Amino acid sequence: MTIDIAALRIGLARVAAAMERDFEELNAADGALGDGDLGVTLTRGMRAIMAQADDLPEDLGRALLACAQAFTKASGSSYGTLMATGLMAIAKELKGETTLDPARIPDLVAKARDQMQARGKADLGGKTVLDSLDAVATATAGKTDASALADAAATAAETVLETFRDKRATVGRARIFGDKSVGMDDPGMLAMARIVRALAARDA
Amino acid sequence: MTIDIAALRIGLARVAAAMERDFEELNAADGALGDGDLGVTLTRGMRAIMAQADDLPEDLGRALLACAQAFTKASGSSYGTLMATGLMAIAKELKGETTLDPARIPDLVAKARDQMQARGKADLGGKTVLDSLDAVATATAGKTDASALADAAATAAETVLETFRDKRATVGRARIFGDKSVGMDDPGMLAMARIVRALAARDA
Amino acid sequence: MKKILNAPEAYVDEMLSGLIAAHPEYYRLHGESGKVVARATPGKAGKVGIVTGGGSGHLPVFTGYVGTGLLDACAIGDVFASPSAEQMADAIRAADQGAGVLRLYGNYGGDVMNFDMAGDLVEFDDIACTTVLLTDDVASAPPAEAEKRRGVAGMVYAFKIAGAAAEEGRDLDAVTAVAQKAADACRSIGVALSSCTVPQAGKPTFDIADDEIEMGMGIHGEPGVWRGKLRTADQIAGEMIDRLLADMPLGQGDRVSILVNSLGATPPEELYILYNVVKARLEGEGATIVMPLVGRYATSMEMAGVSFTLIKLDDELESLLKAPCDCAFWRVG
Amino acid sequence: MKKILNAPEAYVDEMLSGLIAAHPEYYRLHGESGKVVARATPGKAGKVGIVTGGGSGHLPVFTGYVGTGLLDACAIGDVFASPSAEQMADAIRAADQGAGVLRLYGNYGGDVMNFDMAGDLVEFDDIACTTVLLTDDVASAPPAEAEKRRGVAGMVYAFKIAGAAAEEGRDLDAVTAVAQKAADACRSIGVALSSCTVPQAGKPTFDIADDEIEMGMGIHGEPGVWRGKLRTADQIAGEMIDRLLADMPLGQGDRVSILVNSLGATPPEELYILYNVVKARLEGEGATIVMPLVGRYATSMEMAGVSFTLIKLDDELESLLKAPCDCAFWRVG
Ligand SMILES: Nc1ncnc2c1ncn2[C@@H]1O[C@H](COP(=O)(O)OP(=O)(O)O)[C@@H](O)[C@H]1O
Ligand SMILES: Nc1ncnc2c1ncn2[C@@H]1O[C@H](COP(=O)(O)OP(=O)(O)O)[C@@H](O)[C@H]1O
Ligand SMILES: [Mg+2]
Ligand SMILES: [Mg+2]
Ligand SMILES: [Mg+2]
Ligand SMILES: [Mg+2]
Repeated sequence: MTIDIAALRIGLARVAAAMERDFEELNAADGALGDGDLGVTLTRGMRAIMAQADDLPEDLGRALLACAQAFTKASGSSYGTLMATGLMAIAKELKGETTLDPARIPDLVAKARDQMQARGKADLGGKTVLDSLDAVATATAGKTDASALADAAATAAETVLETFRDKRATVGRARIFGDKSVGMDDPGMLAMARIVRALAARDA
Repeated sequence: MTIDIAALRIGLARVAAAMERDFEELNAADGALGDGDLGVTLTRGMRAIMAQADDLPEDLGRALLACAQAFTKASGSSYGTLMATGLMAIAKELKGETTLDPARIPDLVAKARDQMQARGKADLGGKTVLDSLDAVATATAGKTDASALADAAATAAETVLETFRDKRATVGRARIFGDKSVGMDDPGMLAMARIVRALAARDA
Repeated sequence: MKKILNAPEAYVDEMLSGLIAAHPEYYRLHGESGKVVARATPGKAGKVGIVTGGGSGHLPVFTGYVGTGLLDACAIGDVFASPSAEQMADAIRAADQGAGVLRLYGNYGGDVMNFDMAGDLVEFDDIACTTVLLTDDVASAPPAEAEKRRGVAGMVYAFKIAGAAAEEGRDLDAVTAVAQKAADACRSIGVALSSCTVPQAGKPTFDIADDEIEMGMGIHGEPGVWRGKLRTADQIAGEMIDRLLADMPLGQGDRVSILVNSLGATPPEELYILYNVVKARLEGEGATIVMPLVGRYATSMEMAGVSFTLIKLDDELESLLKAPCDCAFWRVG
Repeated sequence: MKKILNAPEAYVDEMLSGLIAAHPEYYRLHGESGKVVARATPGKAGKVGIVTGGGSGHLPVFTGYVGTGLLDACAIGDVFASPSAEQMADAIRAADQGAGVLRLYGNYGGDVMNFDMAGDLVEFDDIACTTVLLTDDVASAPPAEAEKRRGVAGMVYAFKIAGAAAEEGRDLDAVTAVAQKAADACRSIGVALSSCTVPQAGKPTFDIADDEIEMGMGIHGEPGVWRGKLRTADQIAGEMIDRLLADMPLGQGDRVSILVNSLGATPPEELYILYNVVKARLEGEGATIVMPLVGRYATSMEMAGVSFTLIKLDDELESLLKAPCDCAFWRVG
């Protein structure tokens, strides 16, 4: 089984639907440790992507570049820019290709993580979306079967959220909350858990 | 019986005490139809007068001029300025005299009324302090006995307040309240009723 | 509404002391009352003086507009209270450069009586005085009683225009005449969204519900035309413009300026939102807008709300409006 | 807190449209996003461009400071939200006069990432870019992590100083260096008395009791140092100055400027009351105050509260601070 533009469209639609569903929850999670706009950012970005979903080119690289640009335009929030950065990193790798072997996914996730880390200038372990991506990349590494990959990714994104819950935020707006952030989910990690679960078609 | 500086001092002290007593009531009456500062104006003015009461010259004209100036300095509210104007008018009449025959009081009140009317550019009948003074001047006209004068003045200031209660205010801040002013006492008339009662030593 | 202050009685004195400490190049105290502000550098000899006065709590009105091409001196009372006649007399003396003094201020009973009395006081100093009253608030009396109207933000235009005329060297009669022309050409209306707190009162001047506004309310909280539910910016601006135009119709080719003024808390963002409608409506009448003013020009401390002041210009008024002026709050040219 | 607006989603677009309609001599829209404002008359060819960006709701920051001797262009986001990287790239392009562009803005995560990404985008246009971040809010991180601090009203000084250097014709490195020097010399602290309302949120950003203030709160309502009962103006100013001086001690002969800034609703009267203490304290340290700024220079819409920004000057910074500038909200010289 390989991933082509049709499969990508289905994945994007699932993420878009999940973000509409989780709009209030993500705003609230971000409101507790930041400015409360994470649901806004993600629904706006995904709506912009869905608005052009039918026009996405076959070339997966170019298709993901268009997705990245949708995020760049839709919002200036940190998460929107990080999403755009990650999508762009993957787009670069897939330029000119119309199908993708799932076995490459762990490596692509790692590439996105690295580019996003460069953009956000934050360390791993800081209780951010980077830690989610790192967990997914690690948990899926070496896996080639699509279904096993999906299971591992969804589980890893969920597990890492719990692992980090009791740590202190050190990055972004949440940093300023200091000890108050202990016991609270990082909104960006929460969002990534939902995104991965939707992409992996592992929504409850 | 004639009025000299000692008698004037006693009268001023009675007014000052009455204004302290009625502070909240006058503020409230002015608050209902204006800016709520009438008690402030009158206590400030009377305090300034009492601060120099012992130093007032024998010359009743000069003494009242000093009282007028105290009001001029203490406050820029309409009532303070009108009081100063009225006191100044009387002061002019008494310049150089150390005693005053009560029989002259009706005429002096009329003089004050006229000067205050010129200052305030308002008609008689407008539901203002002018109407109080007019009523006092009319009711006392021709009287020579001090006690009869005091009775007539106190009664007139009280009665005119009631007569005007159900009229519409047409002057000053109260004008803007239009029909809402019907049924309410004009704060300046109320204050004058209290002042006259205190001067006449007819406080209940 | 919370305020930053020390003793409420000291509010005005400390405000003036800070104002002068921060801007000694513009302002100085004159006389002994501590409540008269004059230009740091007096106008040149023979210039007509322009003096104003009124209660505190309206910065930049009144004190702030002391400066070149504007006022010469100002008497300041307590918050929302008229200064005394003595202080006004001091201000007139400070403003006098030997060519007489125009008293230019808003039509409030206490201010009028005190300025008249101040005029009597300075007669002894042989200072010729004239008076022009601002009566621009259309909500405060019907057109038939226009002379009873309160003066509000229209004084900003009157200060500017009269100030420029005096700076040009016109004589007292000429400055008075053009000030009167400017005052006559101004119409204002305000809308309040929230009250402010007079320090010595310690509580809001009036109560207004969280979803209410009052159309036509005065700058001290005087009653307006109606009180009702908050509306959209377009509706609010539309009604305000309607009321101004009903009082002073405009036609093709008219030249006007408009002041879109925050009463204090309302941010400039919202003034600019209103300005879109203002511009469309005035231009829709065929008028051309000259030098629009958008900002906080005449306030009621932290009151939320706005006022519009429309002035119809002729060539003389327009050129005086555009002439240079300089104070800590406003510069033109 | 009541707001005057139409659709909340239209708040920023309508604000910008009104701003440009009212001041076409200063501002114009650039590009297609409708959210990039540039000087009406671009700086002269070969001048280093200065660009900033950030969320709306802080007028005059950011957009208002586009003007001669200040900024060349600005990308504006929604209220309190970073503009997008695309908009910032447009702003950089608008600012470029062929001599490179300084990105000068406050240290907020989203803004930093977007301006970095915008830099990648304009690399294709061969525009050289440098960056200076404001990190002046001493309440937002201890001195050991000073580089993590938020940027607040210090940017007013940085815009002014860098803008003057660019106007003088200095090259990109020199403008960047002096902007960095200005940023390094700034320390700010704020105190909030009441919240403001982000239009799209529709309710106050934070709750604060009627008798409470929050020391050190950020301009979007970020948590501060302590929350407690309202104190006197003298106590508030004293603590704020203490905190600034603890971070940047002053000594005999130092020359400083200080910005006593209203966050919006707090009236100038109260800023001047605070200024008395500010002046006494700074002069008590032996410092001389140069060109103090008192007013609304960096706001959070209708938030009540104040911030102080202290900048230590050397000869170069002082002369650039005093150099001419001109925009709809601020004129020097
Ligand atoms: N510098 C950074 N590096 C990595 N992740 C970051 C960084 N800053 C923020 N994030 C992630 O983004 C999330 C917040 O996103 P968002 O609400 O868009 O931020 P903001 O509104 O503050 O711009 C955080 O929960 C965190 O996971
Ligand atoms: N023009 C006027 N002529 C006569 N009396 C006046 C005039 N204006 C006000 N008053 C009187 O003064 C009273 C209000 O005084 P005060 O509270 O000092 O006024 P304000 O605070 O509006 O200056 C009124 O009730 C009225 O009796
Ligand atoms: Mg956020
Ligand atoms: Mg955000
Ligand atoms: Mg009163
Ligand atoms: Mg009064």
